[in-house]
Order: sequence, then C-alpha cells, then structure tokens
Amino acid sequence: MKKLVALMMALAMLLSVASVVAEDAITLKIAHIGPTTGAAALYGLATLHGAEVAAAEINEAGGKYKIELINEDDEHNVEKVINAYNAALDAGAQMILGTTTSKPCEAAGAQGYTDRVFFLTPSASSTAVIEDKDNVFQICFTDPNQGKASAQYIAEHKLGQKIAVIYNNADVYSTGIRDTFVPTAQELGLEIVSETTFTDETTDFTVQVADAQNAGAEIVFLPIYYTPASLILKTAADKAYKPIFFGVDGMDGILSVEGFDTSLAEGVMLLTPFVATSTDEKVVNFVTKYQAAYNEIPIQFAADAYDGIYILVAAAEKAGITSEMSAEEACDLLIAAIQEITVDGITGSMTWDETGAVTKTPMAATIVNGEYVFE
Amino acid sequence: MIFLDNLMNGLSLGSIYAIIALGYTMVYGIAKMLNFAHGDVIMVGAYIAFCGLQYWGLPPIVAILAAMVVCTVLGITIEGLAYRPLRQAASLAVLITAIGMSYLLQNVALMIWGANPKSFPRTFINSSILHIGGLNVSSATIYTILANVVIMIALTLFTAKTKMGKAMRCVSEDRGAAELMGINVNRTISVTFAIGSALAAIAGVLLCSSYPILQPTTGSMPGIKAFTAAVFGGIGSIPGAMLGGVLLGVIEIFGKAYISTELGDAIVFAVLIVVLLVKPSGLLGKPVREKV
Amino acid sequence: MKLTKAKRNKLIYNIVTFALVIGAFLILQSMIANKTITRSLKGQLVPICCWIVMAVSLNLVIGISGELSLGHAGFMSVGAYTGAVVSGLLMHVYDIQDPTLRLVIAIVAGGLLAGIVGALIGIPVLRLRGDYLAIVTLAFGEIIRNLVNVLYIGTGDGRLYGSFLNKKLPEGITMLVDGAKGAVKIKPISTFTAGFILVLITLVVVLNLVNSRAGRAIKACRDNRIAAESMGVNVTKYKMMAFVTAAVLAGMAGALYGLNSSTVVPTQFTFNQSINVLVFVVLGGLGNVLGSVISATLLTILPEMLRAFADYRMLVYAVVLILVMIFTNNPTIRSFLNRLIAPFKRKETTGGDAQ
Amino acid sequence: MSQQKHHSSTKMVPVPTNSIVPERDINDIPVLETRHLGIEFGGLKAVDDFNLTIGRTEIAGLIGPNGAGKTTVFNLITKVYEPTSGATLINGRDLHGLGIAQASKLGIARTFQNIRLFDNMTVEENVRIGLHNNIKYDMFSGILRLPRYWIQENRQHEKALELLHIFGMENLADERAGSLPYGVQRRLEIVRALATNPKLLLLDEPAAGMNPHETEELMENIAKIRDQFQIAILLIEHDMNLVMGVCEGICVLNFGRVIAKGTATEIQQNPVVIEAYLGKKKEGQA
Repeated sequence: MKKLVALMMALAMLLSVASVVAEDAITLKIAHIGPTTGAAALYGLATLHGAEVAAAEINEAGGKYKIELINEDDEHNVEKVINAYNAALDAGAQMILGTTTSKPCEAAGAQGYTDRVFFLTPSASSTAVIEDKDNVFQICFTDPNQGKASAQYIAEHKLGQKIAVIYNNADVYSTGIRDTFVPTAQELGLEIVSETTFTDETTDFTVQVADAQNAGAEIVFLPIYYTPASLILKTAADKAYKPIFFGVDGMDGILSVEGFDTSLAEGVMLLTPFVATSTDEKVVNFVTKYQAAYNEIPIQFAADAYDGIYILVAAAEKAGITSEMSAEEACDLLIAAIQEITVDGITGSMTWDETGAVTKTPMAATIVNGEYVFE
Repeated sequence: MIFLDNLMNGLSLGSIYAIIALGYTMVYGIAKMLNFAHGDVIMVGAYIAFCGLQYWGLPPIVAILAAMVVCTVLGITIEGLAYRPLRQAASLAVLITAIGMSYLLQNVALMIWGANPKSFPRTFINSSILHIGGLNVSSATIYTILANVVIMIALTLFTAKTKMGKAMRCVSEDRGAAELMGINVNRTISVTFAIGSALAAIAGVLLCSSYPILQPTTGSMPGIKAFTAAVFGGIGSIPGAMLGGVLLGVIEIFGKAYISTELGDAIVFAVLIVVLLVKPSGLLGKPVREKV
Repeated sequence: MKLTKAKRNKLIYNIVTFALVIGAFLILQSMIANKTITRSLKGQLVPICCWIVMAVSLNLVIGISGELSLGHAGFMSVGAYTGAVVSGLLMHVYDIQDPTLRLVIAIVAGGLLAGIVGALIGIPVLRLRGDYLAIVTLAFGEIIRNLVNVLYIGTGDGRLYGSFLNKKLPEGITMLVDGAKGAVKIKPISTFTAGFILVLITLVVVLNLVNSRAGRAIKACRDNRIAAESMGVNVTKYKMMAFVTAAVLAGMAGALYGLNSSTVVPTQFTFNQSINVLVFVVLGGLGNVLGSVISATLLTILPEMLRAFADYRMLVYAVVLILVMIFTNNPTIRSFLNRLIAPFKRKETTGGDAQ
Repeated sequence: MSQQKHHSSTKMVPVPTNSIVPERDINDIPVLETRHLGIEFGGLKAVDDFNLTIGRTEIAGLIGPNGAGKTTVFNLITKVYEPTSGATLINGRDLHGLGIAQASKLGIARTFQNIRLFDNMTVEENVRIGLHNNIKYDMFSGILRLPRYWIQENRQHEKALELLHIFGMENLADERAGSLPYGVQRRLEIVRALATNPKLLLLDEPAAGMNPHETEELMENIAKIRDQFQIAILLIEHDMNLVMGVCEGICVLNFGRVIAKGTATEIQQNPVVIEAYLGKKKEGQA
C-alpha cells in the first residue's frame, strides 16, 4: 500500500510537471538499473527513489532538460542485469544511471563498453566496475579508496594503534575495502592484530569478536554492511568488549533497523559522504522531498542517485546531448564531458578523471545519542 | 582462557542447534520425512515474537506463548495440507514438497514483513551478562541450555510415559502395524508436528535472542545445520539431537577459531559427510534395516 | 526391428523433441539475421540454452535415476570457473586467439572437471539413500561455494598462478579468479550456436542413454533397488553413471554460462539456483526430457516479460512445487484427474514420456 | 499329474552335510550349500544353524508356519542380509563379503513374496533387466548408437520374447508391468529371474493369490523350467498340494530352525512337522 501511494505521488509529480515544461525542452531518457526486488532491494529502491526525486525536481523546474526515467530491475544478479540492460536499451534509454550494486555493474558495464553505452553508477564501488572500461563512472568512492581513506583517517586522528578487521570474504565490497585498508594501515604504522572473516549466512560472530578482544584491539574496523555489523556490536556488548568500531558507508542504515537497540551503536564511527540529519540546505531539501514521497529517511544510496541525475544533466549539457541521440551516439560525448565538469551535490563536490573514479573529500561521522554527527 | 572462551561460545551455539535439532529429529523419527520447512517455522515463530514485543507491547512470556500458538497451528496446517496427501508417496515427492513449503514460508514472510532486517528486541532472555570465572556469558546462553535440558527431559518422559508418546513410538517403529493396533496414525503425526512446531517457536526466540537479526531467511541456514546436528547425533533419537547439536556447535566454533574463519561452514558440512560415511545411523541412532 | 506401439511412441517423442529444438533455433537465427529480434530476447538466448542443459541433466538424476540432488548449481559453478580459467589460460599463456577453439576447449574442460568432482562426491554419497543424499548434495554445493570464495588464480609472464585461502600471488599478474570477486575479466565468447549445439548434445546423450541397456538399469534401480540388485544390476555403478553424466553436462552448461558474461560470482550458484533448476524439472515432469526443455525455456523468458511479477516469482515457484507434487502423487487426486481427462484421452500408452 | 509321479519317485540320497539330494546329482558340486547359516536381529535369532544342500537339478521346497524365517533364509542366500554366522556356498563358491548383485552374477535369481517388478517399465524391459549381465554393451555404444548397440539390442529383444514365450506372455511385451493382473505379475517375475541365466532359482510363494487351476499350471511350468534349463529350484510355498506335488526334497523350518528334512512322503508322516503345523495333539485324540 505504501509503495502504491508513493508511486501515485511520483506519477502525480511527473504529470503536474509535464505541463510546465517548455516546448523546446530536451528530453533525456535515463535508465535506472538496480535491484528493486530480491535481497538487495533496499539499495535498488533507494537509488530509484533518489533518482525519482531529482527527476521530479528537474522536470518541475521546467528548465532546458526534461528527464524521462526508465526503471529496470536487475535483482542483484549478474545474469538478470544483462536482461535489464537490454530491456532498457529496447525502451530507448540514452544513458544509464546504474547499476546500483558492484558485480552486476561490472557485467553490464562490460557489455556497455562493447555496445558503447554510458554508465554512471551511484553506488557500485568496486574497482572492477570501472577497470578497463572508459564508459563507466562512479559517484561513490571506489572500495580501495575507501579503505585507504579509512586507514588515513584513523592514523591522522590517532584513534588507536592496534586494529582488528572483521570482513565478509564472500562479498566484493567488503574484501575490496579490506584489501587496501590493511596495507595502508601498516604503511602508516598501525598494527593489524586480528583479521577474521565471515560469509553472508553467518550469524555467530563470537569467534571473530573474541579474536579481536584477545588480541587487544583498540579499534575494530568493519568494512561491512550494517546487518552483520549490528550482530557484531551485540556480540561485543555481551563480551563486555568496548573498542572503537569504525565502519564505512555500508554501515549507514544501522540506526534505522527496526527494533535495533541504538545504544549498542553509541560511539561507532563511519566514513560516509552523506547523513540525513545534516543541516545543509540542499540536504534538508532532498530529505524533506524524499520523506514526503516515500515516507522514509533516505540512506546514502538515495543521495548518490539524486546527485547522479544532476551529474548526468550537467554532463549532457556540456556534451550537447539532444533528444534524438541514441545511446551509442551520446556515449563518447558524455565520456568527454564528465571529465570537464565539477558538480556540487549533496554528497560533496565531485570531479572525474579518465579512469572513471570520483574525487571528493571523505567525511567521518560518529553516532552520538542515536544520531550521526559530523565532527 | 581463550580455549574456555571458545568452548563456552561453542556450547552456546551448539545449544541453539540442539534445540532446533530436537524438532527435526522428532518429525523425522515419527513421520519419516525430512521437514525442510522446520527452519522456516522457526523464522515465523521469531517474527511473531518480534511483533508481540515490538508492535503489540506484549510481555516477553506472552509473546513467546503467542509465537508457540501460531507455530503449532502453522505446523498442523502444513502437515495436513501438504504432507498428509503424500503419506504413501515416494520420499522424493515429500522432500520436494517440503522444499516448496520452505520457500513458501520464506516468501510469505517476505511479503508480510519485508526484506529489511529487523533487530530482535532485548528481553529478559538476553539482557544481562554473567561473569563466570573470568568468562563473559550472555544470559541467552544460559536460558538456551536450560531450555534444552528441560525440553529433552520433558520429551523423553512424554514419549515413555504418556499414551500419545507410546503411540508415537509405535508409529515410528512400524506405521502399518501401528494402524492395525488401532492407533490413529494421522492424529499421531499431527500431534508430532504440533509439538515440533511449538518447539520451533521457542527455538526461534532463543536463536534471535542470541543473534538478534531477523530476516525471512533467518531460519534456513541454522535449520540446515541443525539437521546436520540431528543426523550427527542419530536421527530419531532425542538425546542424540542434544548431543549432536552441542558437538556440532563446538566443532564449528573450534574450526573457525583454530583452523580458519573462512571455512567455518565447509567444516560443518564436512562433518556431516564424514558422519554419514562412517556411521550413517549417527552417534546414538539405531541402524535401519530395509524390509524385503 | 519391428516397430511396436511403445517403440513408435518413443520414436515420435524423440523426433518431436529434436524438431522443436531445431525449429526454434532456425526461427531465432532468421530473426537475428533480419534483425527483428529484441535486444533483451537476444541477450537471453545463451542463458536459455544453459538452463535447458541444466534442467535436462538434473532430470537425469531426479526423474530417471530417482535421486534428489540439491547441489546441481555447484557443478555449474565448477564448470563456469573452469571455463573462465581455461579460456583465460589459452588466451594469455598459449596465445590461442580463436574464440571458437577456446570456447570448445573451455566447455570440454568445464565438463571434465565437473565430472571429476561429481565422481568424487558420488562415490561416498550414492551409497546413501533418499533424504540423506539430498542433504549431502546440498552440503557439497555449499562447500564448493565456500571453497571458490577463497580461491585465487591468475596468469602472468606465461605462467599460471594459484593460491588458496590467502591471496599470495605476485603483483602485476592478470587475475582470472579473485576470491569473492569471482571469475573476473572474462572475454565473453559464448554464442547462441554453441549453446544450441550443447543442447543437442545433451538431448542426444540423455535420450540415447535412457533408451539403452544402461538407461534401463538406471530406471530399474529407481523403481526397485532390491529387485534391480537381485537381477545383478550394480546399483551404485548406475546411480553413479547418471550422477556423473549429469555433472558433466552441468559443468559444460556452466562453462558456456560463465563465458557468456564478463564476470562470474560464487553467489550465482547458491542453493536457490539449484532450487530454480529443480522447479524447471518438476514443472516439466519428472523423467520428461521435452518437458524440461519447455519449462526451462518458458520459466527463463516469462519472468523477463513479466518484470512486475518478479516479487512473486519465488512465491509462485514454491506453490508450483507443492501443487505439482500433491497432484501427481496423491492417489485420490490422481484418479480424480484421470477420470476428468479420460474422455479426451485415447487408450493409455506406455511411451508417453522418455521412459 | 504324470510329472508329479515322476518327482515323487526320485530317489533321494544323503550327503555329508546332513542333507539329501537327488541321486542323479550326487556326483556334481551341489548348487547350494549352507553351513550353520544364521542371523540375529537385535539379539533375536531369526534363523539359526541352517544347513541345506540342493542338487544341481533338484526342485526343493522350504516350508514352515508363518514367521518361521523362510523369507529370511532367501534374504541370507541372496545376500540382502549379511549373515551373522555360518556360510553360503553357491557352486562351491563362498558368498562371504559379496553383495546382492555379485551373488546374482554367481547364478542366484529370485522372485519376491511381495512382488517387486519395475512397475513403470514395460514387460519386455523388465525381462531385459534380467538379461543385463548376459547380453551386454557399454554406455558409450548406447549413447553413440554404435553397431554393437543395434546388434545387442536385437539379441536382447529376441531373447526376451523367447523367455516370455514360456508363459505365453510375448503378446504382453509392451504393456506396463505395473498395470498387469496379479497372477501375470508373478509369472513375469519368474521370467525376469530366468533371464539372468541362473543356476539356482528361488521362488518366494509363487502360487500366492492364484486359483487352483493357475496353481496346477504353475506346477507344470516349474517342472518344465527345470527340465528345459537344467537348473535347481528352491521354493517357499504354503500350498501343500504344490509343494508335495513338485518338490523332491523338502526342508521344514520353525522358529528359525530346521525341524525336518526329507521327501514329500517322509515329511507328511513326520510327527514333529505335524505338531508344528497343527499344534501339540491332546491326549486321547487321533
């Protein structure tokens, strides 16, 4: 029911907007591809909704561009994403905002590289997403950069010397961050005293926490999503173990888990470019509209996708994309254009180089009294 | 000290497996079927308890009772609708149906409660930490072990002393003969499912008290591992389930702690395979002879 | 040999199966030639071939041999990984650039390795019966997934590097398999024609096997194990034959599947994937090869056409599994259905399915 | 009836293992010899100290009250059960450590008390399973349809029809085995067993569920099979007309132990056997 209301509202927004649009507006057909069903639906819906808010905003403003958003579901599956990608192109998409998750993005991006289709992914963060492909650009940090930035942040702020790492070795994102965090931390003179892993099905973290505790780690680095993180926090509390828990952007969302005892997360630090409680004018605007449409607090994925639409419009403007251009025609123009623009979005000020990776400033938030606080 | 800590963690995990394995072993022993959906009944039980605690503001004990009632009804319904029509069918058909039932429960739960994980609230079960000789032990562990012992004794007495319990043993030995003796086989199997499902509700609450993340798939992996535990201990044997569960938990924790956290699950499943090869009837099970 | 009614039915069944597959291939090829095919359908052609092979091979184990295997996706993953590594190896180390040759070698290698794994699993497992076999194959599927998660293989300066558990490979080499990141940087070389040929090979192997001495022995073991043994049939050998043949075919399908994409991850081959294939088999009819072909095709295309339905797909699958089992196995419902369709059906014959 | 006379006139002679065999078989290695064969189920001796020798062309009977352990003896001989004591020799070869299929390859074939046909296969296919180890070709010839496949398939087909002809069943070759009437299924089981080319055929209650006319026919067929194939037959049967009419040597089992052995006439007059079947006679009764 909630979904239906949201959909109607979004539609109403789009319709009301259509009438305002200037006659000679250029229509950009943007396909959002992400998992809107299945286990990773949380992320796909967030990017979809973020993009919808931005598209509605742009259409409402009635400027030079009108956005036509196409949505295709990839179920967070490497096979399905190719179907979704093909369906998007069948529907006439000129560029792709997606895909939301790394592995599918790697597969679809490679197909797009062959077909010459431009990809801007809000949240696929592995290096493989952009590697060997000139057509894929990222909005979020690549995993290695996040690992590096985390290590640098811990060293610069002298949060502690002995570090334990618990990561999901069945997950690209988690291993990607861990793979640069560990060497960078060691270079910076930090000590990795414990390193343990788990997989998607793991619920028992006693061994991992005990290993960190027995090694005397002052900091536990968690390059993982919030679901296992919440279990680790609980296990540590049961073992009366109170280090600093340092997370990454996947930790975002932990406070909104239904029934979660937020006191367990007190003092947890995480590297994230976006927190919904920020007082920044642009962030407040986004969060308000998002809440009105979908009745929930946006997570970072939504913010990334929101920025993504604006980045695509800016790049399209620079590249001189027209309504009639096909995806193949637009691709190389967009690739050139995105490297020349700077976008000030709600997730920071961003520029891009030819690798496809984004450059922006990392920010760390701490959880205080059940809310994220930027220092 | 580290060893003791790991041992305690193993016992804690093992007692969870044991309590789930009890449900498997009962149903397998009497209905001679692998109820693949048992793990998902556990998940439903945990969700009901979650709703009771989080939405309806019930006291923990009432929430657990509500979960038990719902699961009992669910167990009887599943048995009556899906398994009973296949009483005479090949085990292949029953097993595929059970897998279908498992998926059905997961997907219905997905529709009702959504894919986003929920955190199981704190209750008296898991709210305190005990300090035993330098070890920190969650109260959930103590409650789980206690529940295990109580349930095991109760079940053993039930099957040995009551009329229904004796009927269960008869059906388990020889269904055809039991029928000839005037035992209502359908009713006996129904009651078995009812008890097994009520136990599943308790297992669900205890599982989520120790590992407070609740998703539609919460029950499946513990379910499979608990089945492994039941086979390990000797399927059909109530003390076997207890022993198998505890041993498997300890093996899993020790495997992770002393071999590799990466291969934890592989170690558990390797145990299952070794057991089946060396002693297919499990530690405390009886060998089964095919009738010709 | 004189054609009796049963034999004629069998022959018709086989001809229909092959005609359907070949016909579909020709129609699709002509659609590709005159560009009337949609992108999304074209993109699905190779996966459809893979799923057909998966379904038919699993049917050999479940329908013909009567054993429930829940680890079929595990064999597919062995094939997919082997295919990716072999193709990378041929390209980087042996400098074989011809994609067709690489594809053929990769598929054969994928099938071989999956067959070896199948044999290793089968030897201990096939002595077990019924439910235990199902749970052990499930466990093996999970173990395989657990192991490929910590497998690292790469090539550099004309050599192959491998490592297990820890990524201790030299810097600067080309990774082929990178732990949880899966098989990476695959050059997609699978073609629809290759998929079609693999489907044909699968059909020939399975249908010919079923209608031969070995196939009859396999079915005898399914129908009555003790009686088959009493006739001097080595039950383990024939169960093994079905199991390993299915593993080889699944491995070949896996190699084709893996080489159709730029990347393959362990999470693609979970228990859920095995269940997906099980649904194809059950819906197509246990033992019915043509049924598997049709249901694998439809159940791959339909969800793409009905994307809004994706939320309910698994729910519907679950209901399908339960209902098909009850309707085909409950004596009361079965006789009721038989009476219902009796007026529309000519005298019952024995050759109706692949048996 | 002529055959019945023929059998009852067989001269049975003792052999060292406390058994009797027909005089004509005395110079050959016995087809079956069990020595102190026994099995325990959970401490209970289901069969104990079972000794039996069967001559190469003998038709022997194994009788006894319900639950005496007759089918268990069959299961021991065919290696469905591994004996807990004693040994079984087929043509002088010890079955120790062999499986069911290996025992079959040594020349034992059987039928089952509760019919075990391959229900979903045709009559001909059922017989072809019996021919499994006689007319062979490998898996690859089958898959690739090599010439050997066609040659051997043809031979199997012809042999199957030839065997079905014994009971006049060749017209049923394409019927589904599970759909046949009970009596026909029993006959098919015998044909299937014969197809394995056995030296010893074990028939477990072959006449069960048959009417007197069918039983009569069966008796003739049993003798015909023995004469035609020159094999030994051991049968379990409750129909005493059949047993006494066709069996040369008879072994009586009660509570898992042999209580008597002998020819039909000897068994009919043995007081121990009569007691086992009728219970202990009261004093003063006839």
